[in-house]
Amino acid sequence: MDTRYSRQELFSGIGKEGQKRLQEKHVLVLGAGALGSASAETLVRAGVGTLTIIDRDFVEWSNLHRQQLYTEADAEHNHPKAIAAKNRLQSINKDTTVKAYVLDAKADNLEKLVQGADVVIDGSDNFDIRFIINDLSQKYRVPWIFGAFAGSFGMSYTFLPEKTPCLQCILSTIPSSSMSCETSGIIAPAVQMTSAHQTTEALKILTDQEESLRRTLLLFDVWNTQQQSIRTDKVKKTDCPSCGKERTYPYLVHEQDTRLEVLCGRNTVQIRPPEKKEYDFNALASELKQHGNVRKNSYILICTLSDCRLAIFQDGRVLIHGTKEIDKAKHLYHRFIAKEKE
Amino acid sequence: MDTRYSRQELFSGIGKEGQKRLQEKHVLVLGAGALGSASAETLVRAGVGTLTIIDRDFVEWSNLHRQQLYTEADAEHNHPKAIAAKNRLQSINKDTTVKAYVLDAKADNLEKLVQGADVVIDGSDNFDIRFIINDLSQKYRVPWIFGAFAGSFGMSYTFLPEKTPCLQCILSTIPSSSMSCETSGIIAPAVQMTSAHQTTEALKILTDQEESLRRTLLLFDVWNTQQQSIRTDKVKKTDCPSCGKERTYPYLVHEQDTRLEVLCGRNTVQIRPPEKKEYDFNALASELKQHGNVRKNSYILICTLSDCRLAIFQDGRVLIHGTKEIDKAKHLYHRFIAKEKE
Amino acid sequence: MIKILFFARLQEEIGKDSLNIEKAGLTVNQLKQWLEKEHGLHSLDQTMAAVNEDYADGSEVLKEGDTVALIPPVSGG
Amino acid sequence: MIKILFFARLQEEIGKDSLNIEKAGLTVNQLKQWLEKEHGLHSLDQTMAAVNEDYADGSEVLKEGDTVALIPPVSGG
Repeated sequence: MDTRYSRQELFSGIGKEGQKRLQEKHVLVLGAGALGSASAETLVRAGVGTLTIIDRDFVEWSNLHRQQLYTEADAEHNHPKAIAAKNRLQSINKDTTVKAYVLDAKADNLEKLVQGADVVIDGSDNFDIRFIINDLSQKYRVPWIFGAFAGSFGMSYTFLPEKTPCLQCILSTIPSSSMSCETSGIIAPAVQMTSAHQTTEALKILTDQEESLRRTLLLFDVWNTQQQSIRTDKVKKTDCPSCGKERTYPYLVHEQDTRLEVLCGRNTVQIRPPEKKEYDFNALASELKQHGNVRKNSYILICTLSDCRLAIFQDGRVLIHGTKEIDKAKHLYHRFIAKEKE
Repeated sequence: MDTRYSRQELFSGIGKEGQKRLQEKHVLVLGAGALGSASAETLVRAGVGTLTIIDRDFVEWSNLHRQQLYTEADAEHNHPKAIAAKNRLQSINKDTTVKAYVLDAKADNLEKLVQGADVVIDGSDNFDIRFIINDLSQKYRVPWIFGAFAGSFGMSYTFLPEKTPCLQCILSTIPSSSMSCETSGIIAPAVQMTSAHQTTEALKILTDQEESLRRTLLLFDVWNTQQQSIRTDKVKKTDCPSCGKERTYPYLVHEQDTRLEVLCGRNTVQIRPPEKKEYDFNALASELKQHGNVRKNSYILICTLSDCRLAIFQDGRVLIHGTKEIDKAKHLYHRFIAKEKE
Repeated sequence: MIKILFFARLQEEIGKDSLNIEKAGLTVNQLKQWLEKEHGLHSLDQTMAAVNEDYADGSEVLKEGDTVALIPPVSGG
Repeated sequence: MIKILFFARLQEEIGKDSLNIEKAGLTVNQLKQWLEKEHGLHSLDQTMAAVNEDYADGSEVLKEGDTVALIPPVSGG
């Protein structure tokens, strides 16, 4: 008789034994954007035992064309991606334990999450976090599957600690400029292609078939139907600071969070206060209402001012959309949110 | 400012002009299984103006690992796939007009649908229907994008009337045996890969960029990372009965539906009565309850007997699951459903 | 030498993804028959073929150095 | 002759997906500098390179007949 996974068990690369193993494994998906959405859905549908997904953002209208877990209602209500993802994933498969965290991933808060995982799927959108994942993967010997795209072009690589080169061997520094969805746009088929390669490799790892892994850096362009597999046998560096003999894990050196942290990008400035704080959303809402339209749910409060928008997260972070100017952002932060503090 | 399609417009292959064109076009997706689900979702997210999707089946548990529009609730309540697909698609994008039909596709009922479409996406699971699509595509000069898979292997081709060979040129007869999900299983990444190639070609057609189409038969295996593009320049046959000079459209010759039609496959027999009929589900339910568990919604009534299951559709069709024997199926049909008739 | 590439079920049936043989001069159909007889492959008559990435019909004669891809139809959707 | 394959933004910047040049003897880094100067490509210093489908570092010397792939990093996810 047909069971839930019968067509997957029929595939010779998985089988009934593979299905059983899959159901005992734990996947960590870092980021619930386009790649994280697609890969999490595939693995939850496939029946992985536990899936942890983390993301710091909330759903916006410009995400919907490529981020398959979300609906218009999620954009309308500014649902945090991690929470919206979990809701959809559990409606798809309640047998998978789905853990979701609204979290700004950093070396310290990722450390515990990576340790508990059998594989890490890269669903992030920047190389800062990928170099942190890379160090954690080496430190705790958890494989991670890199994926990235822009336009119609994507790439993927499966990093196996002690066996393949690591990201630091391949790229000796964090690329200072790289093509992203903000510079080159993106079409959904390029997302699906990248995710398909990532989840295929994940299925091999989760069914204990390391010998079947691809072992090449894969490049592809779905618009031009190009594909190239690049061998990486000579790339591993014995003096690599992340995977070499005298490794120091340079991206795990915790910055001391003693002052306001400010990140720029995408016409947005992120401000993180020196210590974690909890806001009183009701009090904040009634005050901010005098300055602009206010919407909120239990995770986030959004206030639309005349020329920009404040998104205040329960974990303390504030995103100021509509400006790239740090001084302006800091000014708004102090004026409206953290009046009492420096 | 970010708009819904801003990242897609930023992609040089689409642009603002392409986005506008896309929003004026009409796609027909034949089948709402794995490929139909994936492709319909991509195109609705991308903002196509109108999407028509048809399917004759209802959602079953064994679909969920690869058919991305459906949830456990759809399987539990036996929602027809076309209806469940429409609900999800509209929650994703209410600006696309989604038309859904619970319909057993045949030459006659497809004829009108194909005429109204700018492109047809193949989401079917058998070559009988694909040869009908092929003839309709030629007759009404509507391009269609073939896609098929089994295991981790897939293929796709874009058929352009008057320009490329047609399916009949490539395969002179309907393959009597072919690998399917029932014989070889399927993994979801192979679905995503096939759909990604189909929707990329569809995006080119829908934005009037025929010159960018791939023009090769594409083969790929996501587990082994194989890909091959096969040229088809020499394949078009001038005496082809579907696209040649003296064409007869052999698959459009309508069978006269004067008798009970019986189709076998997948441990299931389908019976279609000679004329369309409407059932009184309430009367049928109260009678069938004496023989087995009965569930129903407005499209379908399902009765589980001791060794098989009857699925009765409002359009007249009956699926008898759990047997391959035509005589047994006919016996059950006459005993429980069409007692008064021959 | 002729290089044969196998896809999908053929790969599993023969246990590898390619094979090199000395069979220049055979047609595609004759090659299929030879593979059925010598390597136990099944039902190759409906298998599509490409020679050097050009779709080929059964009468095409194979030349030294050709690469033949054998592609069984798949129907799932 | 050396064949250069371009991916992603490089394809758009140079307007084609490959280029054949007579530059055997250059290193990968020297080739990048030459492309920046002669073809107006930007910021190739962070572009990855592969020679004959093997990942290559900047000091690798190109030989007659080599195929070089130039791969700009992409970061979207």
